[in-house]
Amino acid sequence: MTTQAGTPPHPTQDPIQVRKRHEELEEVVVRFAGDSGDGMQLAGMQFTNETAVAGTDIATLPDFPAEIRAPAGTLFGVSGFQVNFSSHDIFTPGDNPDVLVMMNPAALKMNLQELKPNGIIIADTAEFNEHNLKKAGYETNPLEDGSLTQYQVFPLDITSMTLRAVEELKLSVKVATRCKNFYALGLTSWLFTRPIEPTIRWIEKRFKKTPELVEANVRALKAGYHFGETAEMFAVQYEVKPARLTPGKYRNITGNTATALGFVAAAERAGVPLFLGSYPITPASDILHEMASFKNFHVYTFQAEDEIAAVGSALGAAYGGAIGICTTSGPGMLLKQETINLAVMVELPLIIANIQRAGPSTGMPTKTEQADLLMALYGRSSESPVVVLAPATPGECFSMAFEAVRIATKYMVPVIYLSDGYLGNGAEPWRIPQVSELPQIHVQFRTDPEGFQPYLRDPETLSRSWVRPGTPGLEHRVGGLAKEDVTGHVSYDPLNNERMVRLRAEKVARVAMDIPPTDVRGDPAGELLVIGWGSTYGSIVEAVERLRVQGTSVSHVHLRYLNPLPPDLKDIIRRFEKVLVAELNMGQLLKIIRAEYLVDAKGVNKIQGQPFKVGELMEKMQETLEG
Amino acid sequence: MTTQAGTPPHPTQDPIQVRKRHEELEEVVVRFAGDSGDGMQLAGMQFTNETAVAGTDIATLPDFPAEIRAPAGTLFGVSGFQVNFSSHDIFTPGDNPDVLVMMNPAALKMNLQELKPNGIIIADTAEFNEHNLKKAGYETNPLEDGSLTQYQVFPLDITSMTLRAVEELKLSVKVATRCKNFYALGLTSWLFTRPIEPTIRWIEKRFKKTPELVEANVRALKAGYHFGETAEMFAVQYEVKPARLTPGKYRNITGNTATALGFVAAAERAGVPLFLGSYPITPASDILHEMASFKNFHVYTFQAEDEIAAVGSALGAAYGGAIGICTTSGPGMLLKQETINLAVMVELPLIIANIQRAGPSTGMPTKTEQADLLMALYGRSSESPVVVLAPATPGECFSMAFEAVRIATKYMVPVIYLSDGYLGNGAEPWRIPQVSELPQIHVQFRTDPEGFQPYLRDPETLSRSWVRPGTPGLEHRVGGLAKEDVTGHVSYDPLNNERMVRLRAEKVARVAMDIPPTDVRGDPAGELLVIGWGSTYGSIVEAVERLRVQGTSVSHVHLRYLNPLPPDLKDIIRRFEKVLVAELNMGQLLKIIRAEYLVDAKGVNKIQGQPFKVGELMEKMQETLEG
Amino acid sequence: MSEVTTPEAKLTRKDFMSDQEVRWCPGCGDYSILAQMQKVLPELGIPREKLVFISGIGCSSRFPYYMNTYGFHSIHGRAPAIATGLKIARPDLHVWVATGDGDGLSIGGNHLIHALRRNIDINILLFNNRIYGLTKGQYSPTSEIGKVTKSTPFGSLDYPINPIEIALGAEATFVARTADVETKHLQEVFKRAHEHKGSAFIEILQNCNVFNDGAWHLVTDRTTKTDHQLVLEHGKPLIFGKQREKGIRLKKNMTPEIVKLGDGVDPSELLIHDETNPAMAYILSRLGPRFPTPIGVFRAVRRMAYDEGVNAQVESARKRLGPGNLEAVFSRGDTWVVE
Amino acid sequence: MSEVTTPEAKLTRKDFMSDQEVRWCPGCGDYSILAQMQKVLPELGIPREKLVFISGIGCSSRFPYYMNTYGFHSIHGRAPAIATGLKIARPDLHVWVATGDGDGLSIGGNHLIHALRRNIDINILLFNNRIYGLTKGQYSPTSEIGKVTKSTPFGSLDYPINPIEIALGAEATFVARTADVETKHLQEVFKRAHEHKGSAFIEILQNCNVFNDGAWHLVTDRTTKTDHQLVLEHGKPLIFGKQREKGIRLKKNMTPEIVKLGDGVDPSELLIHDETNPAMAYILSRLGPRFPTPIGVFRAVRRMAYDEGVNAQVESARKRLGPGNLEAVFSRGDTWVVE
Ligand SMILES: Cc1ncc(C[n+]2csc(CCOP(=O)(O)OP(=O)(O)O)c2C)c(N)n1
Ligand SMILES: Cc1ncc(C[n+]2csc(CCOP(=O)(O)OP(=O)(O)O)c2C)c(N)n1
Ligand code: SF4
Ligand code: SF4
Ligand SMILES: [Mg+2]
Ligand SMILES: [Mg+2]
Repeated sequence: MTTQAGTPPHPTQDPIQVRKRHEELEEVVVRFAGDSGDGMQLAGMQFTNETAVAGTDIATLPDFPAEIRAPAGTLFGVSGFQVNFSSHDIFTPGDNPDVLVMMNPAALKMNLQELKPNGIIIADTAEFNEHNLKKAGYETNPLEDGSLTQYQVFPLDITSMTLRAVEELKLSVKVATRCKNFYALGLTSWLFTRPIEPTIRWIEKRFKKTPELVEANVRALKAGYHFGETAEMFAVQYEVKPARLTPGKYRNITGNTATALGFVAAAERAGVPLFLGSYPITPASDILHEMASFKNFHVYTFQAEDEIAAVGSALGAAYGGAIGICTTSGPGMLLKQETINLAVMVELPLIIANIQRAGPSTGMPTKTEQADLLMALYGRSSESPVVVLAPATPGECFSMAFEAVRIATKYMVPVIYLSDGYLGNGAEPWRIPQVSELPQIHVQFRTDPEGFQPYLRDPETLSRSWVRPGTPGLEHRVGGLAKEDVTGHVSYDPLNNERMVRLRAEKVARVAMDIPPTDVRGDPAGELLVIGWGSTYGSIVEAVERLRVQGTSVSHVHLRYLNPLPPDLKDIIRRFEKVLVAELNMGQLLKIIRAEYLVDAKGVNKIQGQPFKVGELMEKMQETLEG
Repeated sequence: MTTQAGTPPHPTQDPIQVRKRHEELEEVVVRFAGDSGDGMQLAGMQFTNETAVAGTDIATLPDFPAEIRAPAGTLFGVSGFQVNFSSHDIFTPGDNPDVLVMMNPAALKMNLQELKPNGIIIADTAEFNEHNLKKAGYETNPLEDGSLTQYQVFPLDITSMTLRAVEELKLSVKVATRCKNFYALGLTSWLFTRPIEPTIRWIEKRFKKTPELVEANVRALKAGYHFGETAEMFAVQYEVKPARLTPGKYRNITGNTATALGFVAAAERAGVPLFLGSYPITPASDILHEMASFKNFHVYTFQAEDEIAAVGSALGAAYGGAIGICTTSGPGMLLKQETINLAVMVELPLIIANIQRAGPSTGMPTKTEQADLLMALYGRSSESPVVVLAPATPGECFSMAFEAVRIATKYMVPVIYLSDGYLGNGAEPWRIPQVSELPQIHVQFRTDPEGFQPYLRDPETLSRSWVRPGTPGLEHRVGGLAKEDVTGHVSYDPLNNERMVRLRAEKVARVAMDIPPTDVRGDPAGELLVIGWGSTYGSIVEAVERLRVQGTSVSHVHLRYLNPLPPDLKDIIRRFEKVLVAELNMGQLLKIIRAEYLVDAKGVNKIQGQPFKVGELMEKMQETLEG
Repeated sequence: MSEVTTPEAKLTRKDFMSDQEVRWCPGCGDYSILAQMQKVLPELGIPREKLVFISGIGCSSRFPYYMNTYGFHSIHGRAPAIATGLKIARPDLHVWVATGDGDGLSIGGNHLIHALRRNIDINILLFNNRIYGLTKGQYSPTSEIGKVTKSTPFGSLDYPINPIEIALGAEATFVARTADVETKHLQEVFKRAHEHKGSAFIEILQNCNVFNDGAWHLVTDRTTKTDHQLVLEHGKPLIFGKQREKGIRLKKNMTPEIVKLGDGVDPSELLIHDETNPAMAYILSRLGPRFPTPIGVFRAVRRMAYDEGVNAQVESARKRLGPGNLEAVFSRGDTWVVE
Repeated sequence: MSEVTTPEAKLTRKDFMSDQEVRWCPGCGDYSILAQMQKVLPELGIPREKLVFISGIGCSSRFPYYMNTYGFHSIHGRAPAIATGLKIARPDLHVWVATGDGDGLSIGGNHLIHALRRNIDINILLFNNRIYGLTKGQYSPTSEIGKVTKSTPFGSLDYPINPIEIALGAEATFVARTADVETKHLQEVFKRAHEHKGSAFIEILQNCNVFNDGAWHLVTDRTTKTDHQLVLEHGKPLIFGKQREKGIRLKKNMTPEIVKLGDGVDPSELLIHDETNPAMAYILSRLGPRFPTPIGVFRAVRRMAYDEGVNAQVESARKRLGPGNLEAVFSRGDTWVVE
């Protein structure tokens, strides 16, 4: 925790002091953890919201088990949420927390090793009983056995204090106890002088059907807040000043929400209805949930019987003149490939958002990974080129989702959009754009029968025209059999087949002429170039910047366009002595870079269901420079 | 047509000559073509059989439309079958036919341009009527308008002659006419002195339920044969002497049959039941048909409701201790990937045979292609390594299918076997192995509970042990969630996940230590190395040999093991100045070779649903050498 | 390309024939089905451009290529899913699905039952030839037990699916059966399906003369059909036979029996067909081999069609919340301003 | 690892509990289902190693992890296919499938109906909580119309699938329904399923107290069930109600009605349940909201099981053709010898 003016963070234990000392910090990392039933995700999200509203920059890392509510007190049942907030811009949730808010021993066990030296531990003593300690594998109570001396420990009976706070409401103990996450949130909010009003508003909205729950949770929240204020135990109150962000109206947004908004915005700017065909799957489901609430836009959401029907329905809607989208994750993505292949053949726009998760097979559904890149590129039978895009931050999910729709409709081609669990669930402040700022998407449905041929192509984009059934005089048939050039009739002519295969490839290749120049963070040339894509952006940026501060010659290119690759990438790569590709897989982009540019690029890889830590990356970069 | 002793092949038109002149040829390419209802595939296969039995080497290329029986006389309805037979070994069906047996104008239209100068045309004049000529797009009758003077044309009213031959049997004209393919076959058999007995035997077996059809077809066959003998029109009878093949008992075999036999043989040698779960799809269905007749072996064949159920049932059987196999083609392969991913995770043996066809999407179902390689390697979500094998010739399908089973069971890993339509339907003489020649496959089911752990690994192969449910004391659970090392319990531990991902990769990598050294056809070093895989073998061999005869420095490596790649390949590649990768796709192996060895390899590619012609390859090789 | 057509211009059968040569085998039952469709459509008075035919893969699924309307030859088994997406997004179109016993009941069975239970307003034509035609003759989910085919040289063991019964099990709102050679009946059923709002499921008994010739011979042949075909008509008693001398009656335990009219049996005792009675439809769907095969409409009831519901929901949302406002959704939840 | 068990050794419930901690939410209905299974199995006298539980994906599909038998947690919707392959290759095993309303009826619907129509000898437990639990609460194919869930904020529009009805439509040979809290009944039904040769389909009404609490409240709650639960017993009249004062009778047109016993109505007029009568099962499967919900065995008939057929075919082939001989098949067709 980087305190200003070097004053030590220890609360001075002088009892007679009443007014709390104030300390200003630049950046703080708080991690909430408890049982999956303890509402830690909620506490974390609300805290994030409070501090975002207070104007700091933020980055978050939710981390929860695949089970809905694993048995209380177990290690595998621990659910955590990490927030990094700061008065300067930050790019990652932080490698190590400054503060742990721990609702039980299992949580402490799972998280302690990551806490910074001298970090703060707030723990609910009520849960540190024999039973739970044993479940967590503690011989003795760490809060009492002196094993935590190098930290600042605040042992509090949060449970009882919560019960007392809601006593008058005469709720069942079960229900009353459920409020303790808000008590903990209130206390943490006070400790870092975050406003609790946003949370109060949220509670009122969330529980409006059950006023007693509104009352109870608000009371718990306030009680926690006031406890901090009054309890002598806390001598210092910390503060993190707002970050200097570009002026504008902001909100706190997750990647999944941003993706949903990006799609809807694109459809609106194209003036075309949107159809989302989806089948629930972690961590993509939230996009479906979000979009399902946009019924008053011209948005259809369809929960299909499976992923094949989901993408099929989206293709059917696209054939009908809507923007066909489907959202899924790895195991569901596999099932869509045959239909994507058909979309490639009939040349209709189709957007497939794959929110990647850790695999293979069911793997670790709630954990993040970037290992579906090669599948996106090559996972279909025969030669089936599609465009592949990947956003780099939660906020950027908005613009890349928008871009996916632009490209799909302009080139009449499927676009695969690769986000991941870390982006999808992670949050950051997002500058809300003016609708007028958003580009128009020009969709022209053909209506003129004069000289119409289903596979006549636009000379520039090579895309065929989009025809809505219902248009008189343009009746025609499409399908998955090999097509004759121009007419689209079924054809088994050998040379025609080769021509069509190459035309489809060329069409995708031409998208490269339609994308922004690649920007190099750092010097345009030098010793080491680090190439990344997708959610690793934050960690790479931070690692590279820290090394550059130390005078290391390292630059960073982050790819948003994975197929086709940016035309300027080749020259950029040539300007560096060494190339390192950082990905959360075994080296998938690495294979492509090596094959494409014949450069002896190396990979830094992690397949743990967790994002890169800045430290890990810095190490590997230094190694590469030395080695 | 290479005649011996330079005697011109022209039949001398001297009318009084009765005894026919005999000419010996080294190699002949005959192509039969007609309506998809004319039975040309049958005529071709029977002719192949006759000449194979006569001891020549053979190579065939069936080429038929996706429609069952497209309307008579149409160009798209033409079905053809090409046979190359020779007294020396041959590797391809031949670029250009010496003889065309044409049952209608459309057939002639589609095939004429490929006929060798001065080649023979046998045509059924009965079908060359206005109607059919028009359908084929002929203004005038090519048999009469003098447009074929540079060929030897034999216009015969095959239809009427057939009808006359079966007259006495009083069959309906429809049925009687159906016999004309056997008339044409008989004539062709005489022309090249092929024995018709094998065909007579075949007819007797095939139609045993309808004696009148046996009688009719045999009569037609003999009539055609005797016509050749007696008609003055044919002055010359050609002969192709037996080829000098390695001694042994031979049969003529297609790739699909060889694949089926390879699987069954492997199961027998492993002493384990075989389970084939399949869903019909062109061009893979014949393997299912073949295997379905092996019920008296311990072979189960199950036609499932779809490809997902097919591979699921195969995995279920493998879990039960059988050799689980499924057979499919591109569009069906897509649907199996999720289950293959599960097999990777639970580490069970599973063999997936993909008989590739031209795509994408439904594409050209009856045409060949090699474009599913990258899908086999990377078509699954996350990191999912499997072994990938590819046979090079129809006969080799036997040994590679056998090898697939050996590897899958030894390493407890899914093996993808990539054949294609050309291999599957193409035929060649096959030396029938002694069962004793076939290696044993050692399958050891674990039965000892002592110290059992589901994911304990063999130190050498890294494979876990195969346990049959029903084994007392070894009860355990497997599944698709991330597994803890050794115990196989569900685990979301980050480091454990990375360890397991790397273990699965390492296991597949170790197969490289267990495969034969790569043999280089031609000099071990030189100017140009041509790398191929799968069905392109024949064309590459022939092209390379012809160039080498001309003194060109070119060698050939053909890969049967595509994952892992042979360890010695790297050095081989280094020994050549240039590398050319020949594939029937847009450059899939090429990508891998470039990424793996950072060599600026170039590709020779064809995506026409047709195999390479030797000429095409030679051209491209010369270009590469010059360029 | 075809020239513009307007609802006014009375269309003819020719207007619905595409420029593509039909590629079915000579003698295939599909020809008649195609012909009847092309004859019926002009009578429906819908402009050609409002019609879409969507199919899967199979001989039967080539259907759309031969219709001069909008058409989509898609993926094996997936036509109902594609049609569902299209119909939701484009309720103004008339969407027909052409599928086969393999396409629709084997790989596509799940999409079929989900389309039916949702009651999306599409018409599904299932060409049932009890065989896989396009892949050259393997048995299908409707093939009889013991069938010897390429993939079952020793005879198949799979108990067949009864298309009508499975459709009823999915609570389809319109379920009918007809046959390729029953040209008038085909046309009638097509009309009924068109008029039905919601999913219409039609099993069409179709002959594959190449790989399964005569599969429906008894039911459709002029010489045998009088005894083996039972024509269902709403409100009419179940009577069949050369002299319409036989009828179907229900025993006490709801099991049907064949009775001879005349000798003591009065027509009033016979089952009266009722398209709205679920038990009736179910019993008729499984009469079994000793009984004649029913053709006609088994069941026809009205229930909200899925596309109606979806679009009503969109409308009401618009009414209640007003048309979507991007600024508003962008700013959902808490926002703050940075100067 | 568990030590060896032999058929002789009488097993206890504990023997069937695996070493894995159960990870369902506190209060989940799945706990009771698991417990009843662990209680019943010892009574069946089959050695533990002969049992295999195969599941798809979902909360319910975690079932195998907690059974100390062989177990396979497979792929969403595909358990029936995997179980089919296993049972064909290993007829000696007792194969149970655990699936959910989403796993078994949404993505897995097709495999389910094909397993049932083939009558493969497996027992399928469908945990019906009318919701997607594991993915945190979207509506499922059995959710009631209008249901507000995460994915349907304005209410769902999909007409629900009736699991019993679809199973009957597929002509399943054993079809039953029971409920998580009916512990004795659960055990009975499990026993019946085990004894049945062929596919046994069991819908288990299960409460998801986190995402769909009380979905089956009326049918299972002590205070309401007497009026809302109808227990089916073969050969017994359909009677329910607090004082068993109500019964179900069939009107002339085969539509059921509720009658009060006593006042003029004699028990003999009531429907007598018959597990072998298809129409009976079908009518009971769609009694509808105004009627009590039946639990028990709707249908139980004997038909050749698929695995029986397959293995019989293999046996007879061996008898007829003798055990497979590789040389012979290698040499099929014409051969020739090269010296
Ligand atoms: C995914 C996939 N699997 C398999 C096939 C091969 N295939 C094409 S049509 C067909 C079955 C056709 O049978 P049916 O639906 O009855 O149509 P029919 O030809 O009899 O009219 C099959 C298995 C395919 N095209 N795609
Ligand atoms: C191919 C695939 N698609 C989607 C998912 C996500 N998923 C897991 S379980 C489930 C539904 C579970 O519902 P149900 O079968 O009713 O089981 P429950 O959790 O309610 O017991 C879904 C959609 C998946 N794991 N795999
Ligand atoms: S194979 Fe059968 S179904 Fe297909 S076109 Fe020919 S006759 Fe018709
Ligand atoms: S989410 Fe529902 S079904 Fe799943 S474990 Fe929890 S209570 Fe049971
Ligand atoms: Mg069919
Ligand atoms: Mg459920």
